[in-house]
Amino acid sequence: MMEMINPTYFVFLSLFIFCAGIAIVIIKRSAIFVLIGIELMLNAANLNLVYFSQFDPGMNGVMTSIFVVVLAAAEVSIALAILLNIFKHYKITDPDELTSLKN
Amino acid sequence: MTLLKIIWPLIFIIPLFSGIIGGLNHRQSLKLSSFGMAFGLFLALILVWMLDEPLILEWKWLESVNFGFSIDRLNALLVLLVYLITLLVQVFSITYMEHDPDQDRYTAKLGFFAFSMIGLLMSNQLVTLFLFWELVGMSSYLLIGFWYQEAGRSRAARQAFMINRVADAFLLLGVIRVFNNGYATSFTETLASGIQWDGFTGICFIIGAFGKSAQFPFYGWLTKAMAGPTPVSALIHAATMVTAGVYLLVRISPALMDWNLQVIAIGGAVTAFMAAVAALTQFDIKKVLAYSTISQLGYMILGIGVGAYQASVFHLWTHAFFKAGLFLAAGSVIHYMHELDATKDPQDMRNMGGLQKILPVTFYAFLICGLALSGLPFLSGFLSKEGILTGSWLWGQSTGNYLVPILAFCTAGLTAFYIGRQILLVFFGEISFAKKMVEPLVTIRVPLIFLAASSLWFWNSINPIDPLGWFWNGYLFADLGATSDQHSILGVLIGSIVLTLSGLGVAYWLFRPEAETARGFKKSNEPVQLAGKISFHGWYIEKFYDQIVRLFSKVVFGAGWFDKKVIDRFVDGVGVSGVVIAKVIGWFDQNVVDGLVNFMASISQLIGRFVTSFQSPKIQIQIGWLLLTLLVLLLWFQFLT
Amino acid sequence: MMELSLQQVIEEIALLRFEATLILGSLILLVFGMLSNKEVTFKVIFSVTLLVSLFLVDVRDVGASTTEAVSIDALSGILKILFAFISLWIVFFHSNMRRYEHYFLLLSIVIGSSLMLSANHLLLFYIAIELTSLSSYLITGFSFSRKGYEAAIKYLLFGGVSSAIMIYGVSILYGLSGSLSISEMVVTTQMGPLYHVGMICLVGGLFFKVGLVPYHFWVPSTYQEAPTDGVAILSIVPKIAGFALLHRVLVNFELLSDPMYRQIIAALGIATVLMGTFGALRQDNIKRMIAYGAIAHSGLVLPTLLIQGEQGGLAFIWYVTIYAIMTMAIFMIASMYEDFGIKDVKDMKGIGIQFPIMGTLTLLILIAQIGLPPTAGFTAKFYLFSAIWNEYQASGATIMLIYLIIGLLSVVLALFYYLKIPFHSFLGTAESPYFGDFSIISRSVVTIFTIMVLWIFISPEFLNKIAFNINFIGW
Amino acid sequence: MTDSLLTLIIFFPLLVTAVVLFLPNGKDLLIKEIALGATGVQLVLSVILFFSYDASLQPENWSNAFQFVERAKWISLYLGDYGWLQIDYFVGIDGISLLMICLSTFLLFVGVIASWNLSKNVKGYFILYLILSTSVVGCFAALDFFLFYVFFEFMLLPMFFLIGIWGGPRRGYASIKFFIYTLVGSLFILAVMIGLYLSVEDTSLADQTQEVVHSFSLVNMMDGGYITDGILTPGNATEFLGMNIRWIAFILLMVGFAIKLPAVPVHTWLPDAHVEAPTAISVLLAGLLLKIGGYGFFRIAYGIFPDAAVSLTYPIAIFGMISIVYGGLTAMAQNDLKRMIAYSSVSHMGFILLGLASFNVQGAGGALFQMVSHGFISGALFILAGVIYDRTGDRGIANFSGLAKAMPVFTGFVVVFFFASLGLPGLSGFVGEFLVFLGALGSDYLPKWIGIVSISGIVISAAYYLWALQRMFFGQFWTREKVWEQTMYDLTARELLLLIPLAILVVLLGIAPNVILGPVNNSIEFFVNQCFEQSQLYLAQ
Repeated sequence: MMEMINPTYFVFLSLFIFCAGIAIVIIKRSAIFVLIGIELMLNAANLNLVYFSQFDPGMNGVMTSIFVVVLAAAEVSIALAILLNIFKHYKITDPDELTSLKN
Repeated sequence: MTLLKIIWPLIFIIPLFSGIIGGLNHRQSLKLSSFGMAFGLFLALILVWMLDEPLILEWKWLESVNFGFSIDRLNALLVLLVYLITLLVQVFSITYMEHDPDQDRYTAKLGFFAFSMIGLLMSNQLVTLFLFWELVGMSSYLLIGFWYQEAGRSRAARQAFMINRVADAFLLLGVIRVFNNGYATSFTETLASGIQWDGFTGICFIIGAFGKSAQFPFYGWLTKAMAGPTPVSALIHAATMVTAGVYLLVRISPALMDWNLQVIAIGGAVTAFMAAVAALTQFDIKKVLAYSTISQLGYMILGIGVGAYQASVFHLWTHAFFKAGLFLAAGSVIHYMHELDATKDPQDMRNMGGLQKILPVTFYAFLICGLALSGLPFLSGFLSKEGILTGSWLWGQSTGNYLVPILAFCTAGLTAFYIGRQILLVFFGEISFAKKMVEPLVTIRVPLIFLAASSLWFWNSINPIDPLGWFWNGYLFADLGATSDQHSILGVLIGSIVLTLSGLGVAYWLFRPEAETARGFKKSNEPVQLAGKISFHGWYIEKFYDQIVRLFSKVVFGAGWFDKKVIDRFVDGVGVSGVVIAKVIGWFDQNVVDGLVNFMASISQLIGRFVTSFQSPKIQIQIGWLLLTLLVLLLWFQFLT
Repeated sequence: MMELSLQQVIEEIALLRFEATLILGSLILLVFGMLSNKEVTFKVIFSVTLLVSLFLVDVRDVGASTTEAVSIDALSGILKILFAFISLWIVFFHSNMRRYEHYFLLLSIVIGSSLMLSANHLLLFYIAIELTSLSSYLITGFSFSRKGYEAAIKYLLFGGVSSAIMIYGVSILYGLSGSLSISEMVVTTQMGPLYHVGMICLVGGLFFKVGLVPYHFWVPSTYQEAPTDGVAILSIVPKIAGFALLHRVLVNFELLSDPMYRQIIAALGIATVLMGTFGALRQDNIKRMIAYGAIAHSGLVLPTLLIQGEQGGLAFIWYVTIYAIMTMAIFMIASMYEDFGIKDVKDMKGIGIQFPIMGTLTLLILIAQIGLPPTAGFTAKFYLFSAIWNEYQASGATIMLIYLIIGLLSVVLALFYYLKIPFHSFLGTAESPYFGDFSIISRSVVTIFTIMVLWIFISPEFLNKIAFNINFIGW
Repeated sequence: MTDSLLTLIIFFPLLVTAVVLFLPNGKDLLIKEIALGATGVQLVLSVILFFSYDASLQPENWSNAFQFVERAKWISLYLGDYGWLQIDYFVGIDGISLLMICLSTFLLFVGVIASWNLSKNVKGYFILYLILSTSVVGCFAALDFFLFYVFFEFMLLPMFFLIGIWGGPRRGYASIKFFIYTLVGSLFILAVMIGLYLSVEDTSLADQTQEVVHSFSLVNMMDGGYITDGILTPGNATEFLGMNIRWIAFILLMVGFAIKLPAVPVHTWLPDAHVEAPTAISVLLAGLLLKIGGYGFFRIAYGIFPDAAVSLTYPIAIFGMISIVYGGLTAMAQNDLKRMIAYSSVSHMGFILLGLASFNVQGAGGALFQMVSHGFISGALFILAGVIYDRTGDRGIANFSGLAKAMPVFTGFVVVFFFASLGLPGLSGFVGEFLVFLGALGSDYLPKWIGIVSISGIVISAAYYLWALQRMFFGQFWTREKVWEQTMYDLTARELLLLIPLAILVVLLGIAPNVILGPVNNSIEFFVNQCFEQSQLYLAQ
């Protein structure tokens, strides 16, 4: 039985994934990658939730992470639908070029 | 008594009423108003005749301020004088203004002036006096600027009013100080209560009086007032309005401190001398008479200063007649010169001469009144001047300040000289034109004859030499008890006669028709050497006003005091600086104060631009800003709490 | 973990009967959407569901579900009535062939917001917020224009990031406290730095919904491009729900008593007011200017959350109700002008002269937005400022005084940008006369709203009744 | 009849507006007659008010200083743990507001005649006009601070549109500037109002509920109905920026009303508003709206904060003096006749500040009289400026000369009103200035030199008026454009109908000022004494 992994590693792992997600969101030049970045941030939160739910008898964390996954899927589908339309009109997916709404 | 109570308000209202009637119908406006004034004169005579003790009429104008009139012997007599001179002037101007289109406006303004002058003489409360004081100033503004077509005349009217306004500001200050310091606010009370005013209030009243009676610092406006029609100058700027200052000082003299009286004496003397010098080299016939009026007023003010106020009032009385006479005579000369040839300046003495035979009545009237002015014995001028000279001499002896009597005596001599010069230049010498004009009998001759006659001695006192012999003296100052030492001192008597004769002699010697100076005079222009220039420009008093205003505008550059004289379109370079100062305040007000609001508007635009710069269209930059702020918040909480 | 019998669950549904009826209505709407494509039927169903749910709400019943997930109180009751009342007016918007999904999405926003009101468990908290956000992203896209899609994608990306951050915060707090129910969680600063991370991320999620400073970037472009009736709902219902939830979070986590958090939240509020006011100065597009105005309004509502006691609650209810009415009116007016093809302020030259009644109505609503006396806007701001002044007098915190001064300054600056509209419409001179006229229905609705705004100023008694209901909720 | 007289005067024009609203657009003449009738009735009512005003009332404190009082509960709001907020419709007048109401109804009546030959959408014009008349009269009669504030704001909208739509070429800029200036001022007043109502308690209303009732009634505030620990209660002097907070509240009020007055630093909106406003509107603007500022000093600033007023007399007098001198000087620099008259109004309004600062009966009486007389004189002056503008569309002083030749009757009236405005005794301008000087030089709060420098004001005003008179009216008849010479006909019957009553009033008030100051004297005396006693009471605390 492998001894228990040091609990802080999980928190650090989820923090790492969270920061990676943020980096991807900001740096990537394609909207799809921004969505991937958001997914990463959500999964980092899931990791945390699942890990901490072991101390909570009611298993709320796991239940929440299921809902997070479901809602993330919904969000991505909506995002892709909108991106399709943008591609039809603007022929670009780079968020930096989408600058027609100025002050 | 009840009759007087009815007559009194009537006397007050008639001039206004006759002015309005005259103003309404165009053709014989002057005739109608002179009938009204004649009736008023008659009532004034009755009033003077039947008045024994003063009548007072007072009512509440404001809470702490009353409005009041009173009539006693002194102002009853002066009211009579005003009525008389106004009537004569109106009769004279029937012909003088016959072909002037705006006769109705002229009559209305004259009526308004007479109304306000009589109101001034009758007022008892100080506020009432101030009210009519300003109304008189306004009517003189309207009359000086009667021929408003010529910009020069309307500008002269405005400047005259402004200088009066400055002096009236001090008078107003004096009136307010009287109210605030709890002194008596009416002449009758001041006389009865005998409260002494403090020095500064006295000075304010003196400056007010000096302004109105054209004394030293303020006499610049009287020469400007000559821009008005000559009958107007005769009435206002010789006999009635300018004496208001003298009347005021007589009324308040019991309340003044003795050093105030000294100020009055010295002020009067200095003015008399300066004006006499200024009258020596003038070309304009009316300017000479204007300066002589200033000089005679100086005499009256001097008389009050030295305590001989009875002589001053007497001099005021006689001066009104012979100065009005001189002005009307000058008026008929100008009228004649204008008829003769309209191109040349009708008032310039250089193109006059030898009018003796052409206008005989005018000549004799001018001669008699002129000699009365110069103080020749057996004429009214001598009597009243004698009284003042005696008073000044006695005052000089008692106070040891001999400057005042010396100036008085010199002025006497100079007066004789300049009036002699004028008579010789205008009426003697060869006749340079042939047209013979007969003065219309009634309207010109009668007033001249009356005024000339009244300048003779016997109308005023039996004994031609004794200054106190004045008929009215007893009437006026009986209750005050004429001071015994006023009787003439032999030395003063002889001195004044000698001075007058020598003045006339020198004038004759210089300006007799054969003398080369008389012939040279026709072509001479402005005097060159210093003394002549000082005299010609009237001691540069007008230039002095411009300097004060320009200096003041420099001193108050921030606020930008407005320089009226400089604004004149004719004064080029210098004029522009005044307009510049005015424009600068306009610009300052427009941009700096107004700019404050525009500045705030642009600041908010600037902040708006800065704030919305964060709102970049790119989504990733927006998210970047979001995360940055969250990071800042986290660091703030980690390390600073 | 107590066992929940099905029986108990059904009884607890009774607590959420308002949301239940709405969900039922939206389902019926979906079915009818398949069958017919006449817009009138969608509008009828939409309004019937709202009316039915409106009557089901009872302000006085207070309670919480056995598992503490859902808690109902007077405040949420009143706000639910407000949501239903406001959303009803959407049907009067002059719309060109709206599809049935449009109304379905609006209903889902209302459902999401009312769930947010009663969420007491962080899971329900997250679900409600996500539901509202997702339907808002879709609604923004429903203008089917190039710019509409762009606004939608930007809104989605921004919303996605902030909800991800929020759920991350939730997970951390879950780790620290061991439970997800807001009322039971015990979280204190002694729990180390992670506490602040979790708390800031959680509160940040709510800041996004309400549009306060760091999270306000999405507001201008979304309001500008989304369909106007969508924006009307978007700018009122989720915002008010967000404030109510923010208040519940701040109270339960004792952030209000921690002076540092009060300082930071007040500072962010002041920044929001300044951002909204100064931002609006430079706008030409009408809806974008109203968007900045809405940011400023949310900045002004924030201090009521910081003021404990009835005074704060009253000021909150006052300001929120009047804000809802004004914003609905101004968006209706904006949509009416849009029918004339007027997007920018400069295109409005001289329209006020040609249509004086419409011009006056617009002016009165704008006066309400600025906060000048004859309108209820003044009473709301007057009430708000006196609440802030009281708070300053009681607590002496200078941040509150700065808030008051900035509030007064925002009224002055609001003058500058809101007056642009009447300035151009009345004082400008139209090059060519505007042909066509405003539709009768929308004009009468706007008149009703204007009368409402004026009537509240003249006799604000009806808000007093709300005040009595309020005084037994802990604010 | 007399118990609801005030409400009738205030709201009668509003009733008529309702009627006018439903009239079709075409009937211009009918609308004008209705408006004339409305303002005429208002004028008649105010005359009845004037004569049935009992001048012998000697009040001891503010609560029984007012007559024709009407009070009705309007709004009562529950403030949570701070008790109740009570706003009620509370109107009443004392001497000061009586004069102001009579002045405003008269000028409103004159204003309708002055705008008789208006052609551009008349209906809108007269609706706004009648709303304006309601709010102005309401402002003077309001005794509830909230009601006063509502009327104060309510005035801005009609004025903004009247200048904005019917004004001259730069009307947009002028109306916006007017609106924002005055509104910023009203925000200061709003701030003080909030501070006041939170620290004031009206015991008379607190019967039904034992809780504290914060009321807005000015009478209660003036009589000092403060709660013990209110922020503005005289006793607890909380320091703020180094000054007692009551002083700051007083300064805020003064700044708010000074913008309206206008006093010098904040006066730049007046010339623009006047130059661009149509003739009738600038008559109202000068005649009435400036008086609201002055009335605000009397009733609110000096009434509620007498202690601050007593200790700040020196700066207020300085500002008054600066207004007089600076206003006069800038008037000289103007080339537009209307702009010059606007700046002269700034100078004349400076007298009000000076009169109030002297804190004695003459000063206050003078300030009040100056407000009334300036109303008539500036109204007439703007009508005269309007006469030239109607004929030629231009008001430049340098563009005309020798008008006396072409329009003698017109010049006659110009001379009368110019001399009245520069303070010639015998006309109403002098009385106000004389009393203010009497007060300023006799007051024991002010140094003498302020009075003396202000006296120079009468010389400055003489300077710019006479200079304008001489440039425009005397000299050879000449106009900048040849075409104008034909249109320079003399006064028409309508213009005469306007100017003759004003001239009679100006002369009448000049000769017998006690006609209006007499009945009002008790109020002024009470105002000054009460302010003095109250200030000693507060300062002692």
